[in-house]
Amino acid sequence: MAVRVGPDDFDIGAEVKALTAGRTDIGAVVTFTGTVRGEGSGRPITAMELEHYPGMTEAELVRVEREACERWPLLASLVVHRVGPLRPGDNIVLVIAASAHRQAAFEAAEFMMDYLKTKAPFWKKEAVAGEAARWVDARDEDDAAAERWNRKASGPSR
Amino acid sequence: MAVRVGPDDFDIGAEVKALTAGRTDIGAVVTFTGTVRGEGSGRPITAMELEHYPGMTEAELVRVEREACERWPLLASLVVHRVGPLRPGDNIVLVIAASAHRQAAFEAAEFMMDYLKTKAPFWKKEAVAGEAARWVDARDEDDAAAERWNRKASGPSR
Amino acid sequence: MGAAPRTVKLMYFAWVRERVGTASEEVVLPAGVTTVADLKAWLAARGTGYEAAFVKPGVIRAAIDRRHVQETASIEGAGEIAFFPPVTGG
Amino acid sequence: MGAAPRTVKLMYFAWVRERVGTASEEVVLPAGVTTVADLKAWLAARGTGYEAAFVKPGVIRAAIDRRHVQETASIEGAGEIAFFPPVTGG
Repeated sequence: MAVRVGPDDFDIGAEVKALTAGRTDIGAVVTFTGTVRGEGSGRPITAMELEHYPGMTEAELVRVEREACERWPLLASLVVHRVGPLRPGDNIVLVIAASAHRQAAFEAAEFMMDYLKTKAPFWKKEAVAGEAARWVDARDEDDAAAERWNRKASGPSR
Repeated sequence: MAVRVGPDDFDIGAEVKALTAGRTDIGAVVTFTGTVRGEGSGRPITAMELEHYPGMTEAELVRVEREACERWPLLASLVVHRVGPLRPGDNIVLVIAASAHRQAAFEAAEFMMDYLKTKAPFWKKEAVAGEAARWVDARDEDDAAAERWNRKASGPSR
Repeated sequence: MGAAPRTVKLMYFAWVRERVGTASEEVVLPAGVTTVADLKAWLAARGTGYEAAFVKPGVIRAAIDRRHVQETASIEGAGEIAFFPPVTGG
Repeated sequence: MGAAPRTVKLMYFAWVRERVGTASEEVVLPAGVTTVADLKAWLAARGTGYEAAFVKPGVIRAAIDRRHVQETASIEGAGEIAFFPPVTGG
Protein backbone atom coordinates (compact mmCIF):
# COMPACT_ATOMS: atom_id res chain seq x y z
CA MET A 1 0.00 0.00 0.00
CA ALA A 2 1.84 3.08 -1.23
CA VAL A 3 1.34 6.37 -3.06
CA ARG A 4 3.86 8.40 -5.02
CA VAL A 5 3.51 11.88 -6.56
CA GLY A 6 6.25 13.44 -8.66
CA PRO A 7 7.54 14.28 -12.12
CA ASP A 8 9.10 10.87 -12.87
CA ASP A 9 7.69 8.36 -15.33
CA PHE A 10 6.84 4.82 -14.18
CA ASP A 11 7.24 1.31 -15.61
CA ILE A 12 4.08 -0.76 -15.18
CA GLY A 13 5.85 -4.11 -15.35
CA ALA A 14 8.52 -3.12 -12.84
CA GLU A 15 5.90 -1.78 -10.42
CA VAL A 16 3.81 -4.97 -10.62
CA LYS A 17 6.93 -7.10 -10.13
CA ALA A 18 7.95 -5.07 -7.06
CA LEU A 19 4.47 -5.46 -5.54
CA THR A 20 4.12 -9.18 -6.19
CA ALA A 21 7.72 -10.48 -5.92
CA GLY A 22 7.97 -13.61 -3.80
CA ARG A 23 4.25 -13.68 -3.02
CA THR A 24 1.99 -16.63 -3.71
CA ASP A 25 -1.17 -15.33 -2.02
CA ILE A 26 -1.97 -12.98 -4.92
CA GLY A 27 -4.01 -14.45 -7.77
CA ALA A 28 -5.17 -11.31 -9.59
CA VAL A 29 -3.48 -8.01 -10.42
CA VAL A 30 -5.30 -5.16 -12.17
CA THR A 31 -3.44 -2.07 -13.39
CA PHE A 32 -4.89 1.13 -14.74
CA THR A 33 -2.70 3.55 -16.66
CA GLY A 34 -3.91 6.97 -17.72
CA THR A 35 -2.04 8.70 -20.54
CA VAL A 36 -2.07 12.15 -22.18
CA ARG A 37 -4.23 12.05 -25.28
CA GLY A 38 -3.16 13.97 -28.34
CA GLU A 39 -6.32 15.96 -28.78
CA GLY A 40 -8.82 17.95 -26.73
CA SER A 41 -12.16 19.13 -28.09
CA GLY A 42 -11.09 17.85 -31.49
CA ARG A 43 -7.91 19.95 -31.66
CA PRO A 44 -4.32 18.72 -31.30
CA ILE A 45 -2.83 19.22 -27.84
CA THR A 46 0.72 20.56 -27.94
CA ALA A 47 1.50 20.68 -24.20
CA MET A 48 0.08 19.66 -20.84
CA GLU A 49 0.98 20.78 -17.33
CA LEU A 50 -0.19 19.13 -14.11
CA GLU A 51 -0.38 21.24 -10.96
CA HIS A 52 -1.04 19.73 -7.54
CA TYR A 53 -1.34 20.64 -3.86
CA PRO A 54 1.78 19.17 -2.23
CA GLY A 55 0.88 17.48 1.02
CA MET A 56 -2.86 17.34 0.46
CA THR A 57 -2.49 15.40 -2.78
CA GLU A 58 -0.53 12.61 -1.11
CA ALA A 59 -2.94 12.62 1.86
CA GLU A 60 -5.96 12.24 -0.46
CA LEU A 61 -4.32 9.40 -2.37
CA VAL A 62 -3.58 7.62 0.91
CA ARG A 63 -7.23 8.07 1.92
CA VAL A 64 -8.43 6.68 -1.43
CA GLU A 65 -6.15 3.66 -1.07
CA ARG A 66 -7.16 3.08 2.55
CA GLU A 67 -10.85 3.24 1.64
CA ALA A 68 -10.27 0.65 -1.11
CA CYS A 69 -8.51 -1.63 1.38
CA GLU A 70 -11.49 -1.38 3.72
CA ARG A 71 -13.97 -2.30 0.99
CA TRP A 72 -12.06 -5.11 -0.74
CA PRO A 73 -9.61 -7.76 0.47
CA LEU A 74 -6.60 -6.20 -1.23
CA LEU A 75 -3.20 -7.84 -0.80
CA ALA A 76 -1.20 -5.02 -2.41
CA SER A 77 -1.90 -1.66 -4.02
CA LEU A 78 -0.10 1.32 -5.49
CA VAL A 79 -1.03 4.78 -6.75
CA VAL A 80 1.51 6.80 -8.77
CA HIS A 81 0.60 10.21 -10.22
CA ARG A 82 2.86 12.48 -12.22
CA VAL A 83 3.00 16.27 -12.01
CA GLY A 84 4.72 18.97 -14.08
CA PRO A 85 4.99 19.23 -17.86
CA LEU A 86 3.79 16.25 -19.92
CA ARG A 87 3.37 15.56 -23.62
CA PRO A 88 0.83 13.58 -25.64
CA GLY A 89 1.43 9.85 -25.15
CA ASP A 90 3.07 10.34 -21.74
CA ASN A 91 1.91 8.39 -18.71
CA ILE A 92 -0.08 10.39 -16.13
CA VAL A 93 -1.35 7.96 -13.51
CA LEU A 94 -0.90 4.33 -12.49
CA VAL A 95 -3.20 2.46 -10.12
CA ILE A 96 -2.54 -1.17 -9.15
CA ALA A 97 -4.82 -3.43 -7.12
CA ALA A 98 -3.87 -7.01 -6.22
CA SER A 99 -6.12 -9.57 -4.55
CA ALA A 100 -6.66 -13.32 -4.36
CA HIS A 101 -9.47 -13.13 -6.93
CA ARG A 102 -10.18 -11.00 -9.95
CA GLN A 103 -13.42 -9.25 -9.06
CA ALA A 104 -11.97 -7.55 -5.99
CA ALA A 105 -8.92 -6.43 -7.97
CA PHE A 106 -11.03 -5.01 -10.83
CA GLU A 107 -13.48 -3.23 -8.55
CA ALA A 108 -10.83 -1.78 -6.25
CA ALA A 109 -8.78 -0.43 -9.18
CA GLU A 110 -11.85 1.14 -10.75
CA PHE A 111 -12.93 2.58 -7.39
CA MET A 112 -9.50 4.12 -6.76
CA MET A 113 -9.52 5.78 -10.19
CA ASP A 114 -13.07 7.10 -9.80
CA TYR A 115 -12.29 8.58 -6.39
CA LEU A 116 -8.91 9.93 -7.39
CA LYS A 117 -10.58 11.72 -10.33
CA THR A 118 -12.90 13.68 -8.02
CA LYS A 119 -10.91 13.93 -4.76
CA ALA A 120 -7.18 14.18 -5.44
CA PRO A 121 -6.10 17.82 -5.92
CA PHE A 122 -4.55 17.83 -9.39
CA TRP A 123 -5.32 20.33 -12.12
CA LYS A 124 -4.52 19.97 -15.81
CA LYS A 125 -3.63 22.88 -18.03
CA GLU A 126 -3.38 22.12 -21.72
CA ALA A 127 -2.41 24.06 -24.80
CA VAL A 128 -3.91 23.35 -28.21
CA ALA A 129 -2.16 24.31 -31.41
CA GLY A 130 -1.96 28.06 -31.86
CA GLU A 131 -3.77 29.01 -28.66
CA ALA A 132 -2.90 29.99 -25.11
CA ALA A 133 -2.90 27.23 -22.52
CA ARG A 134 -6.22 26.76 -20.72
CA TRP A 135 -7.32 24.90 -17.60
CA VAL A 136 -9.21 21.69 -18.33
CA ASP A 137 -12.81 21.68 -17.09
CA ALA A 138 -13.94 18.98 -14.68
CA ARG A 139 -16.23 16.40 -16.26
CA ASP A 140 -19.68 15.64 -14.85
CA GLU A 141 -19.14 11.98 -15.79
CA ASP A 142 -16.34 11.81 -13.24
CA ASP A 143 -18.64 12.94 -10.44
CA ALA A 144 -21.23 10.40 -11.57
CA ALA A 145 -18.59 7.65 -11.70
CA ALA A 146 -17.47 8.36 -8.12
CA GLU A 147 -21.08 8.66 -6.96
CA ARG A 148 -21.83 5.07 -8.03
CA TRP A 149 -19.73 3.74 -5.17
CA ASN A 150 -21.84 5.48 -2.52
CA ARG A 151 -24.93 3.43 -3.24
CA LYS A 152 -23.62 0.00 -2.32
CA ALA A 153 -21.04 -1.48 0.00
CA SER A 154 -19.10 -2.80 -2.99
CA GLY A 155 -19.49 -2.69 -6.74
CA PRO A 156 -20.76 0.17 -8.85
CA SER A 157 -24.30 0.23 -10.18
CA ARG A 158 -24.20 0.77 -13.89
CA MET B 1 -5.88 -6.94 -31.31
CA ALA B 2 -3.92 -10.13 -30.80
CA VAL B 3 -3.94 -13.40 -28.89
CA ARG B 4 -1.03 -15.63 -27.90
CA VAL B 5 -1.04 -19.09 -26.31
CA GLY B 6 2.15 -20.85 -25.27
CA PRO B 7 4.52 -21.80 -22.47
CA ASP B 8 6.45 -18.51 -22.35
CA ASP B 9 6.15 -15.95 -19.56
CA PHE B 10 5.18 -12.35 -20.38
CA ASP B 11 6.25 -8.89 -19.23
CA ILE B 12 3.28 -6.62 -18.54
CA GLY B 13 5.21 -3.39 -19.03
CA ALA B 14 6.76 -4.51 -22.32
CA GLU B 15 3.39 -5.66 -23.67
CA VAL B 16 1.72 -2.35 -22.77
CA LYS B 17 4.60 -0.41 -24.35
CA ALA B 18 4.34 -2.46 -27.55
CA LEU B 19 0.58 -1.84 -27.75
CA THR B 20 0.73 1.89 -27.09
CA ALA B 21 4.06 2.96 -28.59
CA GLY B 22 3.76 6.09 -30.71
CA ARG B 23 0.00 6.39 -30.16
CA THR B 24 -1.68 9.47 -28.75
CA ASP B 25 -5.30 8.39 -29.21
CA ILE B 26 -5.18 6.06 -26.19
CA GLY B 27 -6.01 7.62 -22.83
CA ALA B 28 -6.66 4.55 -20.68
CA VAL B 29 -4.99 1.15 -20.46
CA VAL B 30 -6.26 -1.62 -18.15
CA THR B 31 -4.30 -4.81 -17.62
CA PHE B 32 -5.38 -7.94 -15.80
CA THR B 33 -2.80 -10.51 -14.75
CA GLY B 34 -3.79 -13.87 -13.29
CA THR B 35 -1.17 -15.74 -11.29
CA VAL B 36 -0.84 -19.20 -9.72
CA ARG B 37 -1.77 -19.00 -6.05
CA GLY B 38 0.18 -21.03 -3.53
CA GLU B 39 -2.75 -22.82 -2.00
CA GLY B 40 -5.90 -24.63 -3.02
CA SER B 41 -8.64 -25.62 -0.56
CA GLY B 42 -6.36 -24.45 2.24
CA ARG B 43 -3.47 -26.76 1.30
CA PRO B 44 -0.19 -25.75 -0.33
CA ILE B 45 -0.03 -26.28 -4.08
CA THR B 46 3.24 -27.84 -5.24
CA ALA B 47 2.66 -27.97 -8.97
CA MET B 48 0.24 -26.82 -11.66
CA GLU B 49 -0.23 -27.96 -15.25
CA LEU B 50 -2.32 -26.21 -17.87
CA GLU B 51 -3.74 -28.26 -20.75
CA HIS B 52 -5.45 -26.66 -23.75
CA TYR B 53 -7.07 -27.48 -27.08
CA PRO B 54 -4.62 -26.22 -29.71
CA GLY B 55 -6.49 -24.42 -32.46
CA MET B 56 -9.79 -24.07 -30.63
CA THR B 57 -8.20 -22.18 -27.73
CA GLU B 58 -6.77 -19.50 -30.01
CA ALA B 59 -10.06 -19.34 -31.95
CA GLU B 60 -12.05 -18.80 -28.73
CA LEU B 61 -9.67 -16.09 -27.53
CA VAL B 62 -10.00 -14.32 -30.88
CA ARG B 63 -13.81 -14.54 -30.55
CA VAL B 64 -13.66 -13.12 -27.00
CA GLU B 65 -11.49 -10.24 -28.16
CA ARG B 66 -13.64 -9.55 -31.22
CA GLU B 67 -16.78 -9.50 -29.06
CA ALA B 68 -15.13 -6.99 -26.71
CA CYS B 69 -14.19 -4.79 -29.68
CA GLU B 70 -17.83 -4.84 -30.84
CA ARG B 71 -19.14 -3.81 -27.43
CA TRP B 72 -16.58 -1.13 -26.49
CA PRO B 73 -14.54 1.39 -28.51
CA LEU B 74 -11.22 -0.36 -27.96
CA LEU B 75 -8.10 1.06 -29.58
CA ALA B 76 -5.85 -1.90 -28.71
CA SER B 77 -6.14 -5.23 -26.93
CA LEU B 78 -4.13 -8.33 -26.14
CA VAL B 79 -4.78 -11.74 -24.59
CA VAL B 80 -1.83 -13.92 -23.57
CA HIS B 81 -2.40 -17.29 -21.87
CA ARG B 82 0.29 -19.72 -20.76
CA VAL B 83 0.11 -23.52 -20.98
CA GLY B 84 2.26 -26.31 -19.61
CA PRO B 85 3.81 -26.65 -16.16
CA LEU B 86 3.60 -23.63 -13.84
CA ARG B 87 4.54 -22.97 -10.25
CA PRO B 88 3.00 -20.86 -7.48
CA GLY B 89 3.62 -17.17 -8.17
CA ASP B 90 3.93 -17.71 -11.94
CA ASN B 91 1.91 -15.66 -14.39
CA ILE B 92 -0.98 -17.49 -16.09
CA VAL B 93 -2.92 -14.96 -18.12
CA LEU B 94 -2.64 -11.36 -19.28
CA VAL B 95 -5.49 -9.31 -20.71
CA ILE B 96 -4.98 -5.73 -21.88
CA ALA B 97 -7.69 -3.31 -23.02
CA ALA B 98 -6.89 0.21 -24.23
CA SER B 99 -9.40 2.92 -25.04
CA ALA B 100 -9.76 6.70 -25.08
CA HIS B 101 -11.49 6.64 -21.69
CA ARG B 102 -11.24 4.52 -18.59
CA GLN B 103 -14.70 2.99 -18.26
CA ALA B 104 -14.51 1.24 -21.63
CA ALA B 105 -11.04 -0.08 -20.83
CA PHE B 106 -12.10 -1.39 -17.41
CA GLU B 107 -15.28 -3.00 -18.67
CA ALA B 108 -13.70 -4.58 -21.72
CA ALA B 109 -10.85 -6.10 -19.67
CA GLU B 110 -13.28 -7.51 -17.13
CA PHE B 111 -15.54 -8.82 -19.89
CA MET B 112 -12.65 -10.56 -21.66
CA MET B 113 -11.57 -12.25 -18.41
CA ASP B 114 -15.12 -13.35 -17.55
CA TYR B 115 -15.68 -14.85 -20.99
CA LEU B 116 -12.24 -16.40 -21.22
CA LYS B 117 -12.89 -18.12 -17.87
CA THR B 118 -15.98 -19.90 -19.21
CA LYS B 119 -15.29 -20.24 -22.94
CA ALA B 120 -11.59 -20.71 -23.61
CA PRO B 121 -10.61 -24.40 -23.51
CA PHE B 122 -7.96 -24.55 -20.79
CA TRP B 123 -7.90 -27.06 -17.95
CA LYS B 124 -5.86 -26.78 -14.77
CA LYS B 125 -4.43 -29.78 -12.97
CA GLU B 126 -2.87 -29.07 -9.61
CA ALA B 127 -1.00 -31.11 -7.04
CA VAL B 128 -1.19 -30.34 -3.34
CA ALA B 129 1.53 -31.47 -0.93
CA GLY B 130 1.66 -35.23 -0.56
CA GLU B 131 -1.21 -36.02 -2.91
CA ALA B 132 -1.72 -37.00 -6.53
CA ALA B 133 -2.45 -34.19 -8.99
CA ARG B 134 -6.15 -33.51 -9.52
CA TRP B 135 -8.15 -31.55 -12.08
CA VAL B 136 -9.46 -28.26 -10.75
CA ASP B 137 -13.26 -27.99 -10.66
CA ALA B 138 -14.98 -25.20 -12.55
CA ARG B 139 -16.43 -22.50 -10.30
CA ASP B 140 -20.09 -21.52 -10.43
CA GLU B 141 -19.01 -17.91 -9.78
CA ASP B 142 -17.27 -17.88 -13.15
CA ASP B 143 -20.48 -18.83 -14.96
CA ALA B 144 -22.33 -16.15 -13.00
CA ALA B 145 -19.66 -13.58 -13.84
CA ALA B 146 -19.90 -14.31 -17.57
CA GLU B 147 -23.69 -14.38 -17.40
CA ARG B 148 -23.80 -10.77 -16.15
CA TRP B 149 -22.74 -9.53 -19.58
CA ASN B 150 -25.74 -11.11 -21.31
CA ARG B 151 -28.25 -8.87 -19.55
CA LYS B 152 -27.12 -5.53 -20.88
CA ALA B 153 -25.48 -4.15 -24.00
CA SER B 154 -22.53 -3.00 -21.91
CA GLY B 155 -21.59 -3.08 -18.27
CA PRO B 156 -22.18 -5.91 -15.81
CA SER B 157 -25.03 -5.81 -13.31
CA ARG B 158 -23.68 -6.48 -9.87
CA MET C 1 -29.25 -40.33 -45.87
CA GLY C 2 -26.73 -42.24 -47.95
CA ALA C 3 -25.21 -45.53 -46.83
CA ALA C 4 -21.63 -44.18 -46.93
CA PRO C 5 -19.84 -44.62 -43.59
CA ARG C 6 -19.44 -41.36 -41.68
CA THR C 7 -15.94 -40.98 -40.27
CA VAL C 8 -15.21 -38.36 -37.63
CA LYS C 9 -12.20 -37.39 -35.52
CA LEU C 10 -12.90 -37.45 -31.79
CA MET C 11 -10.73 -35.56 -29.30
CA TYR C 12 -10.69 -35.80 -25.53
CA PHE C 13 -9.21 -33.38 -22.99
CA ALA C 14 -8.29 -33.25 -19.29
CA TRP C 15 -9.96 -35.98 -17.21
CA VAL C 16 -12.12 -37.11 -20.12
CA ARG C 17 -8.89 -37.89 -22.01
CA GLU C 18 -7.41 -39.66 -19.00
CA ARG C 19 -10.46 -41.86 -18.49
CA VAL C 20 -10.95 -42.70 -22.16
CA GLY C 21 -7.24 -43.45 -22.36
CA THR C 22 -6.50 -41.65 -25.62
CA ALA C 23 -6.23 -38.04 -26.80
CA SER C 24 -7.88 -38.59 -30.16
CA GLU C 25 -9.23 -41.25 -32.47
CA GLU C 26 -11.06 -41.71 -35.77
CA VAL C 27 -14.42 -43.47 -35.52
CA VAL C 28 -17.09 -44.58 -37.95
CA LEU C 29 -20.44 -43.40 -36.68
CA PRO C 30 -23.29 -45.92 -36.75
CA ALA C 31 -26.64 -44.92 -38.20
CA GLY C 32 -28.95 -43.29 -35.66
CA VAL C 33 -26.18 -41.33 -33.93
CA THR C 34 -27.11 -37.85 -35.08
CA THR C 35 -26.69 -35.49 -32.11
CA VAL C 36 -24.03 -34.76 -29.51
CA ALA C 37 -26.18 -36.50 -26.89
CA ASP C 38 -26.49 -39.59 -29.14
CA LEU C 39 -22.73 -39.66 -29.60
CA LYS C 40 -22.08 -39.45 -25.85
CA ALA C 41 -24.48 -42.35 -25.20
CA TRP C 42 -22.86 -44.42 -27.96
CA LEU C 43 -19.35 -43.70 -26.62
CA ALA C 44 -20.39 -44.58 -23.03
CA ALA C 45 -21.20 -48.09 -24.25
CA ARG C 46 -17.83 -48.65 -25.92
CA GLY C 47 -15.91 -49.93 -22.89
CA THR C 48 -14.85 -49.37 -19.30
CA GLY C 49 -12.79 -46.21 -19.86
CA TYR C 50 -15.51 -44.61 -21.97
CA GLU C 51 -18.16 -45.59 -19.45
CA ALA C 52 -16.14 -43.94 -16.65
CA ALA C 53 -15.64 -40.83 -18.75
CA PHE C 54 -19.26 -40.45 -19.84
CA VAL C 55 -21.01 -41.72 -16.68
CA LYS C 56 -22.42 -38.21 -16.12
CA PRO C 57 -22.78 -37.08 -19.73
CA GLY C 58 -24.36 -33.74 -18.79
CA VAL C 59 -21.13 -32.63 -17.14
CA ILE C 60 -19.10 -33.05 -20.31
CA ARG C 61 -18.93 -30.18 -22.79
CA ALA C 62 -18.63 -30.65 -26.52
CA ALA C 63 -17.20 -28.71 -29.45
CA ILE C 64 -17.75 -29.40 -33.14
CA ASP C 65 -15.02 -28.17 -35.43
CA ARG C 66 -13.65 -26.04 -32.60
CA ARG C 67 -16.87 -24.32 -31.63
CA HIS C 68 -18.85 -24.92 -28.44
CA VAL C 69 -22.13 -26.75 -29.07
CA GLN C 70 -25.14 -27.88 -27.03
CA GLU C 71 -26.28 -31.46 -26.35
CA THR C 72 -28.94 -31.23 -29.01
CA ALA C 73 -26.57 -30.06 -31.76
CA SER C 74 -26.47 -32.15 -34.92
CA ILE C 75 -23.17 -33.87 -35.70
CA GLU C 76 -23.93 -34.22 -39.39
CA GLY C 77 -20.99 -32.98 -41.43
CA ALA C 78 -18.71 -32.65 -38.41
CA GLY C 79 -15.00 -33.16 -39.05
CA GLU C 80 -13.72 -32.96 -35.47
CA ILE C 81 -15.75 -33.44 -32.29
CA ALA C 82 -14.15 -32.75 -28.90
CA PHE C 83 -15.29 -33.70 -25.41
CA PHE C 84 -13.95 -32.04 -22.27
CA PRO C 85 -14.84 -30.93 -18.72
CA PRO C 86 -15.96 -27.36 -17.99
CA VAL C 87 -13.00 -25.09 -18.66
CA THR C 88 -10.81 -23.80 -15.82
CA GLY C 89 -8.28 -21.45 -17.38
CA GLY C 90 -7.57 -17.82 -16.61
CA MET D 1 -14.77 34.55 21.40
CA GLY D 2 -11.61 36.37 22.45
CA ALA D 3 -10.42 39.55 20.74
CA ALA D 4 -7.08 38.01 19.63
CA PRO D 5 -6.53 38.36 15.84
CA ARG D 6 -7.01 35.09 13.96
CA THR D 7 -4.26 34.52 11.43
CA VAL D 8 -4.63 31.89 8.72
CA LYS D 9 -2.60 30.78 5.73
CA LEU D 10 -4.54 30.90 2.46
CA MET D 11 -3.50 28.91 -0.60
CA TYR D 12 -4.75 29.18 -4.17
CA PHE D 13 -4.39 26.69 -7.02
CA ALA D 14 -4.83 26.55 -10.80
CA TRP D 15 -6.95 29.38 -12.23
CA VAL D 16 -7.89 30.61 -8.75
CA ARG D 17 -4.17 31.17 -8.11
CA GLU D 18 -3.73 32.86 -11.49
CA ARG D 19 -6.63 35.27 -10.95
CA VAL D 20 -5.76 36.11 -7.33
CA GLY D 21 -2.16 36.61 -8.45
CA THR D 22 -0.45 34.74 -5.62
CA ALA D 23 -0.01 31.13 -4.55
CA SER D 24 -0.33 31.75 -0.82
CA GLU D 25 -0.63 34.49 1.78
CA GLU D 26 -1.18 35.02 5.49
CA VAL D 27 -4.31 36.98 6.39
CA VAL D 28 -5.91 38.21 9.61
CA LEU D 29 -9.56 37.25 9.59
CA PRO D 30 -12.05 39.93 10.60
CA ALA D 31 -14.73 39.13 13.16
CA GLY D 32 -17.86 37.66 11.60
CA VAL D 33 -16.00 35.56 9.04
CA THR D 34 -16.67 32.11 10.48
CA THR D 35 -17.44 29.76 7.57
CA VAL D 36 -15.91 28.90 4.22
CA ALA D 37 -18.73 30.81 2.49
CA ASP D 38 -18.05 33.88 4.67
CA LEU D 39 -14.37 33.72 3.79
CA LYS D 40 -15.07 33.49 0.04
CA ALA D 41 -17.37 36.53 0.26
CA TRP D 42 -14.77 38.50 2.22
CA LEU D 43 -12.02 37.56 -0.25
CA ALA D 44 -14.16 38.52 -3.25
CA ALA D 45 -14.29 42.09 -1.87
CA ARG D 46 -10.51 42.43 -1.48
CA GLY D 47 -9.70 43.61 -5.02
CA THR D 48 -10.01 43.03 -8.73
CA GLY D 49 -8.06 39.76 -8.88
CA TYR D 50 -9.98 38.29 -5.95
CA GLU D 51 -13.26 39.45 -7.41
CA ALA D 52 -12.44 37.72 -10.70
CA ALA D 53 -11.43 34.55 -8.86
CA PHE D 54 -14.49 34.38 -6.60
CA VAL D 55 -17.13 35.79 -8.96
CA LYS D 56 -18.85 32.39 -8.94
CA PRO D 57 -18.01 31.26 -5.41
CA GLY D 58 -20.02 28.01 -5.71
CA VAL D 59 -17.63 26.71 -8.37
CA ILE D 60 -14.59 26.99 -6.11
CA ARG D 61 -13.75 24.09 -3.80
CA ALA D 62 -12.14 24.50 -0.40
CA ALA D 63 -9.89 22.46 1.88
CA ILE D 64 -9.11 23.15 5.51
CA ASP D 65 -5.82 21.75 6.73
CA ARG D 66 -5.64 19.54 3.62
CA ARG D 67 -9.12 18.02 3.85
CA HIS D 68 -12.03 18.78 1.53
CA VAL D 69 -14.77 20.81 3.24
CA GLN D 70 -18.23 22.13 2.34
CA GLU D 71 -19.32 25.78 2.06
CA THR D 72 -20.88 25.69 5.51
CA ALA D 73 -17.78 24.34 7.27
CA SER D 74 -16.47 26.39 10.18
CA ILE D 75 -13.02 27.90 9.73
CA GLU D 76 -12.42 28.24 13.49
CA GLY D 77 -9.04 26.81 14.38
CA ALA D 78 -7.97 26.39 10.75
CA GLY D 79 -4.24 26.69 10.04
CA GLU D 80 -4.30 26.44 6.24
CA ILE D 81 -7.27 27.06 3.98
CA ALA D 82 -7.00 26.31 0.25
CA PHE D 83 -9.23 27.35 -2.65
CA PHE D 84 -9.17 25.64 -6.03
CA PRO D 85 -11.29 24.62 -9.04
CA PRO D 86 -12.82 21.16 -9.30
CA VAL D 87 -9.95 18.69 -9.64
CA THR D 88 -8.97 17.30 -13.05
CA GLY D 89 -6.22 14.77 -12.40
CA GLY D 90 -6.07 11.11 -13.33
